[in-house]
Amino acid sequence: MTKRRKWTAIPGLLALATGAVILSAYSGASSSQHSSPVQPINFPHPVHVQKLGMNCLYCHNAANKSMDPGMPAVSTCMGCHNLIGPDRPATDLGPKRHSTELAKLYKYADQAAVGAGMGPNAKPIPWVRIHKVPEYVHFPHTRHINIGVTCQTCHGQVQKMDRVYQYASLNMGWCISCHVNGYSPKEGLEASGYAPQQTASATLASTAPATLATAERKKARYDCANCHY
Amino acid sequence: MSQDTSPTGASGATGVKRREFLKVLGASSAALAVTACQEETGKLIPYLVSPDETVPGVSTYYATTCRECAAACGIIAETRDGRAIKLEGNPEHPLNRGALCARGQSALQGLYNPDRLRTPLVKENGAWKAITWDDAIARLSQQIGQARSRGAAGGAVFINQHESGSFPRFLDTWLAGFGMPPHLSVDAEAHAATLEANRRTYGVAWPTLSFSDARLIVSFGADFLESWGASVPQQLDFADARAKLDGAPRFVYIGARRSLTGLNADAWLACKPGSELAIANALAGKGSIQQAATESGVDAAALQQLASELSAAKPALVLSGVNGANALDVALAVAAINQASGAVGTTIRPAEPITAFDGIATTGQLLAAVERMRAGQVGIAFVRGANPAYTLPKSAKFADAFAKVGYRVSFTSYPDETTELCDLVIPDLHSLESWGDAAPVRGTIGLQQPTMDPVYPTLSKTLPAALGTADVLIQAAKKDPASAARYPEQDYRTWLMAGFAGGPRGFAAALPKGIAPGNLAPRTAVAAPTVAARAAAAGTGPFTLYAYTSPVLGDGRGANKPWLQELPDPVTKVCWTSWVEIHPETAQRLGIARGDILEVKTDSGTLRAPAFPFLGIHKDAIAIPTGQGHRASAQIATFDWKAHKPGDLQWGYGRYARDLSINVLDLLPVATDAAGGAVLTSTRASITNTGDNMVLPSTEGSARQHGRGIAQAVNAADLNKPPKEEEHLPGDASHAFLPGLRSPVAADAQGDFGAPSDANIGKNKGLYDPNDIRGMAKRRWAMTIDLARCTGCSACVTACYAENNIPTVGAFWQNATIWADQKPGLNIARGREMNWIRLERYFEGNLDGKFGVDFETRFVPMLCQHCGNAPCEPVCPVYATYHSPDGLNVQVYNRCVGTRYCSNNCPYKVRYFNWFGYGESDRKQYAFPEPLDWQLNPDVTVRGKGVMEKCSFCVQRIREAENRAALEHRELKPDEFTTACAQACPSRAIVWGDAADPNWTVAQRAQDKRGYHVFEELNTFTAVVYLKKVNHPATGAQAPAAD
Amino acid sequence: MATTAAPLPGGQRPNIPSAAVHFPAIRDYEQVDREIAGTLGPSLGWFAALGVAILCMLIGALTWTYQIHEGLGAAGYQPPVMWAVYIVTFVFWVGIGHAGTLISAILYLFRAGFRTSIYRVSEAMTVFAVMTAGLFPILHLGRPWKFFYLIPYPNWRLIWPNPKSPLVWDVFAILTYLTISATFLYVGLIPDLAILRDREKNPVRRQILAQMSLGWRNSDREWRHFTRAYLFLAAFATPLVLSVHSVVSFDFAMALAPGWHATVFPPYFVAGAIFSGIGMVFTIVIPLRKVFHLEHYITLNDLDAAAKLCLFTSTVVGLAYVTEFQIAWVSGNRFEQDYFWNRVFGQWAWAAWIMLICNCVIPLSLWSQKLRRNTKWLFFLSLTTNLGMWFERFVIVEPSLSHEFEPWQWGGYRPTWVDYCILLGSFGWFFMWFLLFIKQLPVMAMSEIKETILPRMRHPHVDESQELEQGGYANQMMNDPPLLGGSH
Amino acid sequence: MQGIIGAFPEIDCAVHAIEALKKERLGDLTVYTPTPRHEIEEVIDRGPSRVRLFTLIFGLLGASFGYWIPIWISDYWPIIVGGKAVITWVPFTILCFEVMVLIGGLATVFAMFGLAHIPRLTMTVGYDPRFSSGHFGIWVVTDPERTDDVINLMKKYGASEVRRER
Repeated sequence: MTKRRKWTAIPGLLALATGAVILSAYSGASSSQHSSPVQPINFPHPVHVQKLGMNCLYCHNAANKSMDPGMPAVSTCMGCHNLIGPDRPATDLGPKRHSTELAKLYKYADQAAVGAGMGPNAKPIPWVRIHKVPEYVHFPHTRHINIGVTCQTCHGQVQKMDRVYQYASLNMGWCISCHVNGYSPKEGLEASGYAPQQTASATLASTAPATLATAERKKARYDCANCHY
Repeated sequence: MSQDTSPTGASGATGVKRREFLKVLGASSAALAVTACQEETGKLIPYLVSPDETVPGVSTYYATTCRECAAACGIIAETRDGRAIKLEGNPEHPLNRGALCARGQSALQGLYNPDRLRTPLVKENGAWKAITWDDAIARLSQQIGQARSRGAAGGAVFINQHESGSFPRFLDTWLAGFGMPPHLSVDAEAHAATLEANRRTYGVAWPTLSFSDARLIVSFGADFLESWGASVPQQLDFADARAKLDGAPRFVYIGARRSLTGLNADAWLACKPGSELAIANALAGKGSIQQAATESGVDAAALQQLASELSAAKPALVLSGVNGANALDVALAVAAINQASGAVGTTIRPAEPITAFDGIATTGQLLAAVERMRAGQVGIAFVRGANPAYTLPKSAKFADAFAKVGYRVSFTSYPDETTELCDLVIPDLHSLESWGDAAPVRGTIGLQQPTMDPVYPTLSKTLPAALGTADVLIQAAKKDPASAARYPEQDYRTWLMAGFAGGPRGFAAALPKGIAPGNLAPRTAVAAPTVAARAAAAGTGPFTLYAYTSPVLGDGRGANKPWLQELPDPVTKVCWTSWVEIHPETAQRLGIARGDILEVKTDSGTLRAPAFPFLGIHKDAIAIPTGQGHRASAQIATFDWKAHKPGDLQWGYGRYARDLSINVLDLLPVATDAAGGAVLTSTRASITNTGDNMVLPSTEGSARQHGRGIAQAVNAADLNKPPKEEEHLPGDASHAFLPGLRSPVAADAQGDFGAPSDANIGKNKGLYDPNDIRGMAKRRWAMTIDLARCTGCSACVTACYAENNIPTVGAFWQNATIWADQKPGLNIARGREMNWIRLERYFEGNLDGKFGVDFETRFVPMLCQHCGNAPCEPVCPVYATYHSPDGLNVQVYNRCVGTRYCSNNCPYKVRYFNWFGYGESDRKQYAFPEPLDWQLNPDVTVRGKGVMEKCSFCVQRIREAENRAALEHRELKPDEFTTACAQACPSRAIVWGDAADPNWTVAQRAQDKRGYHVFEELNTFTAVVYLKKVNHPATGAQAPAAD
Repeated sequence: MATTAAPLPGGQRPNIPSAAVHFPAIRDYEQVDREIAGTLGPSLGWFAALGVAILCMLIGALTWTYQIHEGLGAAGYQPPVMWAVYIVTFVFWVGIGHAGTLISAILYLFRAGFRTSIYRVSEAMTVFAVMTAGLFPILHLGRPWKFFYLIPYPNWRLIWPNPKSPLVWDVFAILTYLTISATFLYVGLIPDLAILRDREKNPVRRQILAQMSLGWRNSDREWRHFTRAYLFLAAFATPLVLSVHSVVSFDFAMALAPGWHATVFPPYFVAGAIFSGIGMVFTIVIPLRKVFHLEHYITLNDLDAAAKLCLFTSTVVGLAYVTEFQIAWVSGNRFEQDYFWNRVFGQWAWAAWIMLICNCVIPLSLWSQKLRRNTKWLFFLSLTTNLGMWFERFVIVEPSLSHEFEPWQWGGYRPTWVDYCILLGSFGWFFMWFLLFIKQLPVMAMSEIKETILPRMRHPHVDESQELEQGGYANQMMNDPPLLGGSH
Repeated sequence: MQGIIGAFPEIDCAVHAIEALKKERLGDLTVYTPTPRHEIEEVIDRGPSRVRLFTLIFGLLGASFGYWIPIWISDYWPIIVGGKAVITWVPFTILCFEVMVLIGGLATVFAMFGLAHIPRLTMTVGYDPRFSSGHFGIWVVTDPERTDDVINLMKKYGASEVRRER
């Protein structure tokens, strides 16, 4: 009475399962990275920053003096767009053109015509938030900007983005690695995507390009209560 | 911000409501610690037109005036993104010099009260109907017109909550314009007898009282630390006086009940209620000590002693705050004593009077008006702020009389008892939303400006968004062609500025400081009909009912503010209910235990309330505080958080106040003393034990120290004696706080990090290295609390609630859902209160509970001690609590999993757990129903359920200051900032700062020879140094042993 | 020896009060297989019992869901009492577990014969008890969904648990304990599974059993390594069982609270654990031997011996109580003294006296052999023991927390229905597993029992030397009185 | 592979048969016993098991790993709790012990599996269910021409059944 029978190897499967669990836990990072929602108005950063050379702080004007970078008020937009309307006449800038995005802006501003000024029923623009740390994290923009961290280090080269997306993972490990290892002005400068002579325009001008290139890593506090309170 | 610079996005007419974009802008950090790291990212809604003086995420501060009581202290309102989030005293203000009491702090919860009336209302055949502002003003002017045409204007009555400043004058002229008599400026908390006596003796309503110049303070039931006069400045001065330690004045309190003020006294003469006059006369030499002793039941020797002390101590300060039928006589007798002892000019300064109490109408005058109503002589009546239907005894039958009035208009913005009786309700703006001024002291004008846009703007095309009563009156006047001419100004603000000494420009210039020199034009002299005293039969019963004004809820105004409901009464430590104080000896005799429901019966009524055995009450008296027992006259279902819709009318003074316990005034007859003040303490009552019992919602565990030396005291005489050797405990090695973690006792335990010795120089100790470039370990944040100054007023507690988004947990619906009791204060009764800083009140002496006067009370503010060797830290499995390099014991909410091991291991028991989702808006236990959540501090995380929390030494303020310093490329300046509790403390007992830097005040205070750590023997090396209380026993006598 | 191999007249099952012959009524190997395998297979009563257990378990599960939704406030916590029924029950179940390992491992090393019949049951009890206990630390968390914060695994936050915290020691200790005891149980099961496999007719069941038994063939090679491995596992489990409850006791001993901060705790807890465990063994085994008709396997001798162990540990626990008081007395530490007074004569007297009577007074009855051999009494005693030990933990946890350093924060405690339901649920959970076990797997280690009885021989009368050789092991097992057991 | 399998109801017979088979060098034996018996172990004596080796080695590895975890964790993010030094060996010893038991114990079991060749992937020839219950079995792998000797020998020593298998 001979028996020939196959047996399954259960332990191997168990090992695989455990490994999978650990991996999934490890990769549990902020998965909103690279998300790039559609905005009420498709604001072209490249045009404003690269073509017109505007400084980030022109619109996000609180970034260097507050926790909160601040979003531009509609009135800020209308400061220029009061005169730059949806319909561009043919000029040396190019042929005649109608901009639907600007038309939307005018709707929000409740502005009838170029130069007319904002109307009574103007509404704020409900931008969709992209970069967001959890509420129990207090991230002071001012500290980072004033130490010379380029905006692009965390937000990516927004000046090149046709539609802004979440550049960094924004998870704790990502913050910490920079705080512990230190921020290298040089890398920050490279990340900004600007050659030193340009930095004054689009990244913060608080520190001169030359020193940026040479300065050594700036280590930061990694004490929990710096951000969590 | 003033209206012209306000974000237009605010006007709810346009698409995005103010509160929505505020949520994203400001209150973003007011979300939960529990929210997962995977955030759903919300909308980012910017301003439409950015207000020029505000930066998003940065606070703006406005100086204005507190209107919570008549004193009108100066306050600084911190606003963030267009919302007031914190009130602090105005350091420039002569009255409160930067301090602010609990009630002042809570003004915010009046501003954001969820039950505030949001639109004008009109009562049409019994039912309330919301109407537009234009409609409301139309109706108002129409009613005025009718009243005038009916010739009823002359009989009109305008009852206004007393406030000093220009408004009374404005109101009188307005009334006069329609041929109406001047208004009644009532204040149920004012002490008429004292005011009258002051006027007669010193010629001013309230002279400045200088405690620090006195050698002896004697108080006849004058509770100057709580409800008598301007409590904050009095407390400041009193604390300064006591801080003179052995040079400090001895303080003797005479009265049937030992109030908070009494508990701060060195000696208590427990006289029979009503017998104060005899003692006063005896001290004045008008009667014999012996007779006084027999009449008052006070030991003759003690009286003799007091008399001799009084004659010896020059100058003394004798005060009277008696509320009995003979109040005026006592006040006059006391005034006589002061005059005799030459106190006038030294400790009592009529030359620099407090003008805030000028022109208060007495209860007598109010009652006279009520009688006129009852007689049907009143065609139209207006009420603003005042709530006579509640603050007058039920026996006055105000409701019946008021019903006889032709038309009743209320300008009150809360659904209180009186407003419910009116026909037309036009909500007033809160003082933090409106313009005004005040006359706190002679020579100074307090200015009041809107700190934010109105929470409930008038959604009107034709009217301004913010419309206060004064503005409404102007609008109404404009509607009437006859009177329109008198009001060229568009609104009260312009009227105010025009009337201002320096004109609009001067006004604008003075606004930032909130005060201006000068005096306001006085209110046109009111021919106040002097009303004769209305005596009432004392009735029968073995006890004297001693009704007193609650230090927390006042005359009941505070009852709709959860912070105040949750704030334990400084004396009994009971909250969310009323109680009957009875002496333990009496209680034992009658077989009454703590919490037994007593039935209190007087000739005027019967009430049921829990008993609270209290050493500090005369054995022939029972005491009940005012403030609770708000009722709706209409039948309203109990508050249901699910069914409730924003804007639902919550009559009975709102969800937090309605149907809580009893209103003691219902037990009192209608009686006024010779000065027209209400008589509160001359009614006899009998009590019976109903047999029911309730667990008192009290934060008190044991009222005794069991010799554990938590609150230590020293007799003034022993101050300079060297400490006995055996008292020298290990933790007491020194109060020297060295940078970072280092400390005399902790060093050894802390290894390399604790004491960087030469051996381990060069080792990388990271942030904990005092020489680390990031410089965190340079500092050791610490605190000193001077028990000689602390009066136990509990202002620090409310300040902490306001600053740190601490939820209140006592409302009856804040308990579990299934098979759980729904009683107010139940969570408190189960010890679940969340007060990060609590006021412990320990009794010394009278252990047997027999009636006796020589027991001592010690108040200890207890908060997280931020130990150098914190027992809570090593036991946390996830590093949710740890020691930061700058010496903080940090709690990381989002890391906490809620094992609660830290709390078990905390000897001071200062860690508090979120048993329910108090911070989660979708839960019934939510503590911040909109718009209360507008007050939340954006810099502090709102904790979710299942998370441990505790005092953080206001770490958000430390970070803010550090950020500011970094922005300005400088180091922190000594005493640059402080914690909320230290800032608010009206007796300046709390000092906080960097103890490692000798330039900070706290570093010097920590070296005081009175200093000690609580539970030094546990070797925790706390960062909080307590300075021993100083007792002033009568010469010869010895105070209870100081342990 | 021949005598023992011959059947007793009448074939009745005598329980002679002597340990000289361990299983007098068992004739040969086949009988063992027959009788023990015969206990398998569900019965109506079993289904009923299982149903009740599952019902209780579900009640507990639903209550837990409610508690998670509502917050811990639903339970009866009253600060400063921050730990309550859940931690009490946690320690209770961990304690239960210990007796199992003691019997299966320690007594194995001591060669205590009476363990053979009851070790499988108690080892299974251990595994299920630890499974139950393991729930409570999670269950009492404020945010149970974050329990994984306590596990050191590489994560994107780059943060780790605090290895200085006793709770993290718990995590390690409990997980290790669960793994090792489960392994121990399974390894011991392998030969029995092989037996079942070979007896099984149903091909499907046979297939399953075959896989579970890993192709065990009773070959000499297998036995050789098996016996060694088994020995070493026992050797590991022995210090483990001592360490685990010491670690659990550290949860208290490492804390500052008066009444907790005591060096006596580890031995005190271990003794208590074994005491309570033996109690639970009685609670389980006494009905079991009756229902399964295994009186001739689990003999009165075995119960007698276990009862002595019970008596011994109860006296150790009693000593610990006395020590605590004496320390508080001589320490002159006012916090300790206040606390202990309040514990026994103050607000917690009722609980303290339940504990003292159940744990120190009632077990004294075991000095009498009559009672040691009276199964009814033993069963009753086991119930009081369980009650008493639950209350011991209660008395350790609540009074300390409610009466700590800060008089202002003294308080009390009253559980709510939530606490009770979850307590009930834990019993449901435990017995659910246990009932499933006893009907699927042999409640006794057949192969080990075979070790203790003589195999068939063709020539029983052989010369002395061979007899010693042959019967050597069996002889030893039979003549050695079991540890603490076997009255002669 | 082919051989002879014999079933012995009595242990003494089995013992004698084994002795004889070994003496005759009739090929290598596998003996099946329902329960470990010293008699059998002695006659076939194969020397002590090598499981102990694995136990020792992995026990030590576990111990060192158990120390390494907390030390690495504490050093990776130096946070001070309760004023204690960052790396404190006393509490870490507890983790060390637990991990040692865990790894050592598991290693022992797996070593046993490995050495005893279980789990067996195939059920080879030469086994009989009876061996798990009451009978003692001997399986001799031998070359065809010697099978008869084996059979006779087993019969002689009282095997209840002898069978060829391939």
